[in-house]
Amino acid sequence: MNYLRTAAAKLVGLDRRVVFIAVFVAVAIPFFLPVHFTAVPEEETIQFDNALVQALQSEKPILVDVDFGPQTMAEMEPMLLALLHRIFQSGHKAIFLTFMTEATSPIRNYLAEMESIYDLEYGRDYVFLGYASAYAYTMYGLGNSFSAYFHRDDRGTPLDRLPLMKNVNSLRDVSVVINIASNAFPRFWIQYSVTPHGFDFLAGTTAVGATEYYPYLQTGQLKGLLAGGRGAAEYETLLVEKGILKGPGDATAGLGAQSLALFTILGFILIGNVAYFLNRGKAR
Amino acid sequence: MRDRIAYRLPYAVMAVLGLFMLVQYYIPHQVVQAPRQMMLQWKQPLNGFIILLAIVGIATVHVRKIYRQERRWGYSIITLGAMAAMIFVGFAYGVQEGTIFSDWFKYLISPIEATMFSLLAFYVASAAFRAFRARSASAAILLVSATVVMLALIPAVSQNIPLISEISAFILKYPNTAAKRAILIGVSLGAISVALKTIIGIDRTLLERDGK
Amino acid sequence: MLSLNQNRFFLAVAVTLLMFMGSTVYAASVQADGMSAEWFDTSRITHLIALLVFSGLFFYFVWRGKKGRPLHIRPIDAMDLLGDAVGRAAEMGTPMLYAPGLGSLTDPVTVASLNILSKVAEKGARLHTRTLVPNYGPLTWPVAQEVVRQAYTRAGKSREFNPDDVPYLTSRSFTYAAATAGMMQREKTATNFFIGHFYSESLILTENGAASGAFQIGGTDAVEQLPFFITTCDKVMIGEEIFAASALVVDDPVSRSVVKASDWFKVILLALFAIGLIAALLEAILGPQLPGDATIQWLTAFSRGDWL
Amino acid sequence: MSTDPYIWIAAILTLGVFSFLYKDNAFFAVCEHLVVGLSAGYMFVTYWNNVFFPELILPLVQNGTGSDAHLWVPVGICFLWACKYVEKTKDMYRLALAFWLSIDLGLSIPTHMDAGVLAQIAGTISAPLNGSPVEILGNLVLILGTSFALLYFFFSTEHQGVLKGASTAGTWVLMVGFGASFSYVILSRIYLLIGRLLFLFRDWLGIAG
Repeated sequence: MNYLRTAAAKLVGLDRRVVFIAVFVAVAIPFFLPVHFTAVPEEETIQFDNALVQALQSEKPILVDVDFGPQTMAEMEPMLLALLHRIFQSGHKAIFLTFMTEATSPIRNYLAEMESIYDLEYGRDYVFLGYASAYAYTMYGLGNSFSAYFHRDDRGTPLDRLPLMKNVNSLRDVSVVINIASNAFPRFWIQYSVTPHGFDFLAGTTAVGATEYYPYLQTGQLKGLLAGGRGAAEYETLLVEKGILKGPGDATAGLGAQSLALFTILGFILIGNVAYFLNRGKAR
Repeated sequence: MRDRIAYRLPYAVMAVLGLFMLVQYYIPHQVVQAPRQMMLQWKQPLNGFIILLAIVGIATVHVRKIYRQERRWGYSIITLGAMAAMIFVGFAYGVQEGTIFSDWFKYLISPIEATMFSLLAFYVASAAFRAFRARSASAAILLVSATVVMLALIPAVSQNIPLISEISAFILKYPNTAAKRAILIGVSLGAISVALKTIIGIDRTLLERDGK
Repeated sequence: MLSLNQNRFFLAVAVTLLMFMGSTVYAASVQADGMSAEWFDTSRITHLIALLVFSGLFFYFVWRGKKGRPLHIRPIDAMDLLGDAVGRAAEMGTPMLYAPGLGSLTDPVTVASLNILSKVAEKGARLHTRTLVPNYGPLTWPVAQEVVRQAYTRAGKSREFNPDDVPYLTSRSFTYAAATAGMMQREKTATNFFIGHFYSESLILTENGAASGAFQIGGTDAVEQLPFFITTCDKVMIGEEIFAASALVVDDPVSRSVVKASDWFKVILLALFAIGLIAALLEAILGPQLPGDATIQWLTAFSRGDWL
Repeated sequence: MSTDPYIWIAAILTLGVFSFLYKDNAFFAVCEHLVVGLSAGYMFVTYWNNVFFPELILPLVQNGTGSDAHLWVPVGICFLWACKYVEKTKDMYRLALAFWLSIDLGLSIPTHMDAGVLAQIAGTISAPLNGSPVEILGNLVLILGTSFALLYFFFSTEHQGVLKGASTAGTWVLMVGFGASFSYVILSRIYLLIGRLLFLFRDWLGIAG
C-alpha cells in the first residue's frame, strides 16, 4: 500500500510533457493501423438531413453561411464538403456568405472545386456574396433586405446583375438557412434572425459549442444539428448509405485516432483521480 | 452650460437611440422600419472600423516595440513585414482562387493557425489529468457525466456495449438541455437588465468622464 | 442617477429627438418601398407584455431603491471574496490581473465585466496595488483604460495610474493567451480575474494561472468553457451571477434593485412552469380532451405569441 | 513524400508551432509573429474588398448626395471616435461610444427576451408527459431540472431550507450539463490534432492513408 502511495505522489507530479507524448502517440498510431470505424447517425444528424431534404424539394435557393477559419478547419471542412455535395448533387441553387474574414479564401477554394465537379455556373447555380461585418445586425437586417447589406458580391458584381439573386430580396425568399460555424454565430442567427423573422434554420458547429444548442433543438428554433467532427462522420455515413458520397471522407478517417485519444484521456483522468484519493488518504 | 450639455448629450443619444431600437421591434410601419434599416446599414462600416482599429493597434504595438527596442523587438520586424507583404500581394494580384494571396493563406496562415489550435488537444489532456478530480459531490457528478458521454463517443464502445449511447443521448437531450436552458434564461434576463440599465443611464461606468 | 428635473437635459434630449425625427422622415421618404404600413405587430403581443412586466418590475425596484429602502440580495461567493482577493495581492506586493474577456464591447457580459473591473481597480488603487488589464478587443481597450483611470480618480490616486498597465495585446486568441500567460509569469500576479466571454484560449489562461499558484476568480457566460473554469479557478461565477455581481459591487441601492427585478421575473416563469407541469400531469392521467391539454396549448400559444 | 515547395513550407511551419510543446523557443516565436502580421494583412484586404469599398466608399462616391447620403453618418461617428487620440477633443469620443452602445444594447433587449426567454418557456411548458417511459422521465427531468437550475440563480433570499435543497439539485443539473460540454470540448480538440497529423503523414510525408 505504501508503495502505491509513493507511486501516486509521483504520478501527481508527472511532467506534463509525458502527457503530451502519450496524446501524440495515441492520435498518431491509428493512421498506420488498418482498422476502420464508422459512426452510426444519431437522431440530430438524421433530423438535419430530413430538414435539408425538405428544403431541397422547394424552388427557392438555400442560404449557406460559412464561418470557420483555418483554426478549426480539421473539424469543419469534412462537414461543409459533405453538405456541398448534398446540395449540388441534387442540382439545387445556393447562396453563400460569411461573417468571418478568414473564411473567404477557403470558401472560394471549395466552391471552385464544386464548380469543376458538378459543372456549375457562377451567378446562375451559386453565388458567393463575400464577407460582411456586423454579423448580428446584418443577420437581423437580412430579414428585410439583401441589397441593403450587400451592394456587390465577392467578385465585385452588383447584385442585380446576378440571375440567381433576381428573386431573392430577403430571407423570406430562401428555403432554409444553414450555418456551418466554428463560433457562436448559430446562436446569433437564432437570437437576431430566426426567432424574430421565423424561418427554417440548420446548424453545423464544432463539438465545443454543440451541447449549447440542445435547448434550441428542443424548441424547434433549430431544426437539425451536426455536432463537430463526430457529426460530420455521422453525416458522411448517412450520405454514403444514400449513395450521394462515393466513400467516407476525412471525418470518418479520424474516428480511429479519436477513439484511442479519448481512451488515453479517460485513462489519465482515472489515474489522476486514483492518485488523488490515495494521496488524500496519506495526508490524513 | 455648454459643458453640461457636452456631459449629458451622450446619455441623451444613448437613451433616444437605444429606446428606438427597442421599440422598433413591435412596429412594422415603414416610418420606423426605414430608419431602422438605415441604422443597421451603418453598423457595417462601423464594425469594419473596429477591424481597422485592431490592425492599427497591432501595428502600433510593434512599431513601439521596435522604437523602444523592447524585449524581442526583432520579431516585430517580421510581423510588420508580413503585414505589409500580405497587403501588397492582395492589392497587386487580387484575392480570388489561384492568386498568391490565396496561396499564402493556404500554405502560410492556415498551417500555423491550425497547428496553434491543435496544441489545445495537449493542454486539454493535461488539464483533464491534473485538475479533473472528484473533489466534491458536484465535481463527481461532472466527472461521471463527462465519462459516460465520452465513452459513447468512441465507436468501439458505443457499438458493442449496450445502453451507453442511449444514456449519453438521454443526458444530452434532457438534463443537458435543462442546464443550458436555465443558464440561457438567466443570462438573457441579466443581459436585458444590464442593457436597460445602461441605456437609461442608471449605470454610468462606461461613459464616465474626468471631473464628474 | 438620471435626474429628470434637469431642464437642460430635456433640452438636449429634445434636440437629439428632433434631429432624429428629421432624418426619420427623410429616410422614410427616400427608401420605403415594399415595407409594411402596420403600426403594431400583433404576433408580438405576448412579447410586449413580457417586456412590460419586466420593465414594470425593473422601475418599481428602481423606485424603491431610490427611496433608500434596503433590499436584501444574497451574497455571491465570488464577490464576497473580492476584498480578500485584492487584499492578498496587496499583502504580497504583486499586481492583480483582470482579463475582461474576448467578447465585444457591446456584449452585455463585457459591460458587466467592466463594471466589476471598475470596483476591483478602485479597491486595488486604495491599497497601492496595480491592476493589469490585457486587452483583446480594439474597442474594449480604450474603454477599459478609461474605466481604470476613473477608478484611480475615485480612489484619489489619479497620479498613480499608468496607461501601460492596460495594454492592447492582439486580436488573435491564441497569441493573446500566450502573451497574457507570459504577463502572469513576469509580474507574478497573486490574484487573477477572468470575467467575461471567453473562447478556447481560456484553458491556457486559467491553467497557467493555477500552476503559478495565484488565487483565481473566474466567470463566464460561455457554457462550454465553464467546466475548465470550475476545475482551475478557486471561485467561479456561472452565467447570470456575473450580471448580479456587477450590480452588487456598486454600493448604489438602485443598481442592486435591478437584480430584484430579474429575480421576480424568474418567479413568474417558475409559476408558469408549475402550471405547465400540473396541466401536463392532468393530461397524462385524464387524457387529452380534458382541461390539462387546453391549458398547455393556450400557455404554449401564449408564450409563442399566437394566441390572439 | 511531397515535392510541392509550398507543402514543405507548411510542414516546416507546422513543426515550428509544435516545438512550443517542448518549450517556448525562437522558431515558435517566428511562426507566431509571422501569422499575426499575415493575418492582419489578410483581414485588411478582405475588409477593404468586401465592406469598406463596396458598401461605403462606392455608394458615397456614386450616390453620396442622393439616397445613400445617410452613409455619411457612420463616417462622422468614426471621426468622433478618432477624436479620442487628440487631448483637446478627447471627450467627443463618448458620443461615438454612446452611439455604438445604444444600437447594440437597444436591439439586444427584445431579441434576448424573444429567443432566450419566451421561446425557452414555450419549449419547457409544451414538453409532453406522454409517450414512452424514457420520454416521460426525460421531460420530467427537463421541466424540473430547468426550474431547479433557475432557482440556483435566485438572488433575493438566502438559500436555506427547501430553497437550499432545490438549488443544490439545480447545481447538480448544471454539472451534468457541464460534463457533457467537457467531453465534447475534448473531442473537438482531438479532431484539430488529427487534422494536423493527417497533413503531416498524408500530404507531406505520404506514409499514411
